[in-house]
Amino acid sequence: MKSFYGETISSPLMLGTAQYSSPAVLERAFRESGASVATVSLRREGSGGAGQTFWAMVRDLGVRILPNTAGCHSVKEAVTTAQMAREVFDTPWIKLELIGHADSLQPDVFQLVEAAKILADDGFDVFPYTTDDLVVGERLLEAGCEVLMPWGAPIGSGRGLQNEYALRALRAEFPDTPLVVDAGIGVPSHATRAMELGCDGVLLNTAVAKAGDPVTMARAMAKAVEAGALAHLADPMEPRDMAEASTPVIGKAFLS
Amino acid sequence: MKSFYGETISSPLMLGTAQYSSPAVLERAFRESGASVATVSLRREGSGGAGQTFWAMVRDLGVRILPNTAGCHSVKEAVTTAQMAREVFDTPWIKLELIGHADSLQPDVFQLVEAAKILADDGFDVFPYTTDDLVVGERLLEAGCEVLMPWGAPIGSGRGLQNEYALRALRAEFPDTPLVVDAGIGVPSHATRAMELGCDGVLLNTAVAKAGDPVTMARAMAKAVEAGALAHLADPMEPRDMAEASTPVIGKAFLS
Amino acid sequence: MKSFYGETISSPLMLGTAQYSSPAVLERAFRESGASVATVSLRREGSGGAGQTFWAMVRDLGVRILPNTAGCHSVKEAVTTAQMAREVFDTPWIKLELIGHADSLQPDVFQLVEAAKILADDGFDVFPYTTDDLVVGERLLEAGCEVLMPWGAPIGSGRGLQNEYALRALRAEFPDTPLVVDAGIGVPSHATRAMELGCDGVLLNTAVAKAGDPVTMARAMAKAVEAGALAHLADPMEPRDMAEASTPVIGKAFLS
Amino acid sequence: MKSFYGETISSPLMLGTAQYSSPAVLERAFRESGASVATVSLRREGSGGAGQTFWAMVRDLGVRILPNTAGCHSVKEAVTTAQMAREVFDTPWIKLELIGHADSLQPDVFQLVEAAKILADDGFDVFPYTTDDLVVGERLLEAGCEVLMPWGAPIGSGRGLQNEYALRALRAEFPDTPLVVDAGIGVPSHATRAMELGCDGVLLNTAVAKAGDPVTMARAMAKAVEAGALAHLADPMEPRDMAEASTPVIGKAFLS
Amino acid sequence: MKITLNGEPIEVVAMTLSGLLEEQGQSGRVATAVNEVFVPANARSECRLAPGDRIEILAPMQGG
Amino acid sequence: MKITLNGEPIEVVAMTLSGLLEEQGQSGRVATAVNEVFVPANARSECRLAPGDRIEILAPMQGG
Amino acid sequence: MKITLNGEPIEVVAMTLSGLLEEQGQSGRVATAVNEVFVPANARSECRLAPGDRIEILAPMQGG
Amino acid sequence: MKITLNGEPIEVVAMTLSGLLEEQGQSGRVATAVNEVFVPANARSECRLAPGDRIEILAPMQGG
Repeated sequence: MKSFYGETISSPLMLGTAQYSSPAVLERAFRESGASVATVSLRREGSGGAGQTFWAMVRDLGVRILPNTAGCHSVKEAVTTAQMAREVFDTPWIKLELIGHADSLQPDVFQLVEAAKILADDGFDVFPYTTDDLVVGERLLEAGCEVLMPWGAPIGSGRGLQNEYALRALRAEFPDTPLVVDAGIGVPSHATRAMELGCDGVLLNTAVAKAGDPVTMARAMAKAVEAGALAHLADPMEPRDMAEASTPVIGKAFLS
Repeated sequence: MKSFYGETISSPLMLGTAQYSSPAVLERAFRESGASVATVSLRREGSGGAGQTFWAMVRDLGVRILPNTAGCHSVKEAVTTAQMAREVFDTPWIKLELIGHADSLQPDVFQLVEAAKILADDGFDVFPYTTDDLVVGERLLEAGCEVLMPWGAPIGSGRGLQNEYALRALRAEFPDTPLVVDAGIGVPSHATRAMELGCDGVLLNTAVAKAGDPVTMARAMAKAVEAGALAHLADPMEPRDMAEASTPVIGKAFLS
Repeated sequence: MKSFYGETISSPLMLGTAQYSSPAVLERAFRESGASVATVSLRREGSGGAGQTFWAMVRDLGVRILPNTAGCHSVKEAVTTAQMAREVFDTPWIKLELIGHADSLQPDVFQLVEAAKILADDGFDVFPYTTDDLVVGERLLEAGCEVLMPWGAPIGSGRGLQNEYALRALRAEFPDTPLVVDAGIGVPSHATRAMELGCDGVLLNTAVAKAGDPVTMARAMAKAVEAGALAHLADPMEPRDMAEASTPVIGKAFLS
Repeated sequence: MKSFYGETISSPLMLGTAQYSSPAVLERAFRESGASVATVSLRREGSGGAGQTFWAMVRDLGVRILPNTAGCHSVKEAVTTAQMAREVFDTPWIKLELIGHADSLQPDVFQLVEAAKILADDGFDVFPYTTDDLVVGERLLEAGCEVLMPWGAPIGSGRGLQNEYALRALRAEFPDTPLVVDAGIGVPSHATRAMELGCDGVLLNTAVAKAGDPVTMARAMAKAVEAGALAHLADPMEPRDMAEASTPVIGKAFLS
Repeated sequence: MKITLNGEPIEVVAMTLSGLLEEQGQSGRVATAVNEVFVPANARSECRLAPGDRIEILAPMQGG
Repeated sequence: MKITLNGEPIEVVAMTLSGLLEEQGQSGRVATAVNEVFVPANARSECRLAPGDRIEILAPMQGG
Repeated sequence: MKITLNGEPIEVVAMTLSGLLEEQGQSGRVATAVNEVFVPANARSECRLAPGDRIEILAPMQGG
Repeated sequence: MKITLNGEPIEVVAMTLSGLLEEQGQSGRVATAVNEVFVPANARSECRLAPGDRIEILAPMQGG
């Protein structure tokens, strides 16, 4: 498996920590998912110190932490958030979100490239949440990114891979760059498909947290990414237009 | 998991024994697949006794045997083949194939229902390879079948589920009947999807045997059916047209 | 264009007469659609003589009449209805519907073939509403049908072609038999696609009658079937995986 | 219909002038297509004066001319080409292509926005060939574009609309901006679909020029865009999951 | 006598199917069935009704 | 006598199906049919062969 | 003096950012910004507050 | 002098861009650029050529 900024991860599954009904459910979901990476954010700390409790729990998950800049709409905001995250979470890893549109939460690729450059130059390991545009991908690599995280569909939509063709093109264009499908996964078959296309990881949150049974869905996603990764290695058959008997025809008895 | 003629199976995966490059590969593929059922056929025995060697190997797989009537185009032929299979394999289970068309190897649903009735009355446990037509499914149940095996796509085509809508309709119509998608699976995401739709099993052969690395693909398929089965249990989120932030918006800092 | 029982039709579009907000709308929709055939049914006549008024209007449309056996669930019922329709509408044409399932209104292919044989032997020109199963198609032709009307999706669902692959297979199997996609069309692009696949006609009702503006939708459908029919004749380009410049590259200036 | 820089066009179809087997075929294709706009390019003029002959013919088509900057990979190159085109074709209209990737011929959205601004400020009416990214769309409008031309698929691929969801999002975001799907159309149903989604035009070339019979395909495309445009006006029915009888059930006879 | 016409029980005077049509004022384009069997127009005058007969008189109607 | 075994014409000595199996050295797990009719193992010794009989001896084989 | 802390106007005694954290009982793992500029932990004691300053104290939270 | 015209090195007599067009018999509808800079028609006579200039003379052509 490709390395992410020099780190090899134990599973291609990256899981979000939001929207769970309880910390206990989150914890069990993570254990079952086998996720190698947990995404987190920064929010205002109240007197209650809720953030500290959350942090204690996440740290105990024993997975890599990937802070995000969720909800940032400007380069300045995203960069400052990244700087603060680096200090709090004590990691150079940052999932760079630069939201360009309120309803679709889609990336603003212009500000994204700008912020990615600033952060990469400042020593961050940038995980850019981007579109499936390969020219944008090229700019992000030039800016210093060593990972690309194209969306499959809008965040939280669960619609699956809206443009497989574009993802295949990204894969073909950047054979050596880790690709992680980030956002849009709704069911395991979406995750399996992403891996079959040759992606190196899948990042999801809502599909697990909002499933009727998050813990079971977490297990399902663990199997799904494994299945897809193995299939990619195994070199699948080519689909055919016509049927072809699997059972041999020769030696068939005459009984009619 | 639903029972198949009173038998519960350890995995929803049923695997064919044809088209492998060698018995050793077949054996390893089965071990990795965790398949609970192996499909086999009857062919003319030469003096070499190839059939005996094959049988010894398959028996040692320690899985349930499901003989087929592959290549049969008439009721008489299929029924006689089934009778011979029952004696040789010492099982009432029979995968009833009644081919109605040479290129697509699609079932002849008319002869299928007729043969199913004869065999069920004769004490067979019939696994009918059928289309996704639910009226046909009803006739097969009336004929005495307790399992339905709708195709996903033509045998060996690897095209995946050509009509999800029809499979969903079958599932809704026969909530208590074991449904096994038989034929058409090309990659694990197809198998995962079939299970997500609520199917109880997947039967495949070419997708594993003709993969570049059959053993690895067998493992992939094992994970794929697990993933789909778990997802069905876990009650997946509903896809949405609009995005919805996973990271909470409240408490977001003002940094712009 | 292929002939339907010796009749050539002026347009591949066949239009239903039900569900319109008023007779006037129905009439205008028909004029705009350029439909060559109108489907009608038989129902109990009250003292008001509503049927006579309807008949007078439909007759004036100047199109061929295709009575149906809508809602029939048994061979006997369908055959008797067909006999009555032949007398009332004074035509050997009959759209044979044999409903096998209440929710999907899907054909019961077993009774369908049986009734088709009876009616064909009795001199009817049978237009069977069938599935996309090509073995069933073969049986219907053997029964005496000279036209096949496979569904695209359940009646009134507007879901479009649920299984293009099966329709392509039907087309390839019966190159000389008129194929009419009956049921499931929701928008013109569905109808265009059906014709691109080489079908000889499209029969629809709800998509026009239940559109916000049925008359305009009728015009749209007229254009749609023409577009698809022409495209099939024109031999479309093959889709490609890679891009290919349309504007010539040679002679390009050096300006950078 | 929306206006394009103050001009209303007679048909939503815009047609390319490249790749035809002969000028005569091009001419007949245009007549049959009813296209309102013809795209052209600038290339080096040899002593033969081929360009003058071509120009004479195109001018006689009596349609609006839309020069392109096909093949330009830099802002400078594109801007200079646009300036030269404005003089030669005597029109402020320019189809701005800024190619960012050789294999996919996809737009470089960064240079595209930059060049669009320069040209709009210089008085051009810019028709930007762009992706389906709505943040990019917003930047192009800010740059002074009053039309957007998102791709459906890579130029010349004929793959159709690769991401309907993104096109729907663009339409919803910019209800008053003319949207023209440019590139990727392979068959009329693709064009019909684009118009059903509410697009205001379709620009294509290869699908007509490389069809077996370009003239007939041109007619097909004319019908296809009309069909889609009318359908959009007519407010289509919503697809349903279940069937719904079109023929009334009340008054049905008892005949079984 | 009492018969069932189009699913409704009624009392009729007519003794034949043709008579019934007249009595019902059904002079238009209709098809008839008695006890689920089609009776062609030219056989209606010969077709004697019996108490309890189930008669269907059908006419053209909208259809898809 | 001359029979057809698994599609091939051959000359055999055996008079019964069980004899034929022995003669052919088919001691393994096989199923038999004579003239397209299944003959169970326990009926083979009773099953007398006639010239021209079409015999099928089938064994386990790969299948999908 | 009056400042804005995490969006809320408050009256504080502390003169430095580190003092403010103490005053607020924020001894945990937090990051700080003053007037939309990040202030690293090791610079907090040097960071003097002025009336009207906008202070953000952020902590780990759920994220996707 | 030696210039490059549409990518080809040639020897020309003309001293101006308009002269070059004449010399090349390019009387038709063309656009011109010198050293990758657009030169409008009305500026051609003013545009003096220098040895090594890269001239582009472009005309209408098929496009998609």
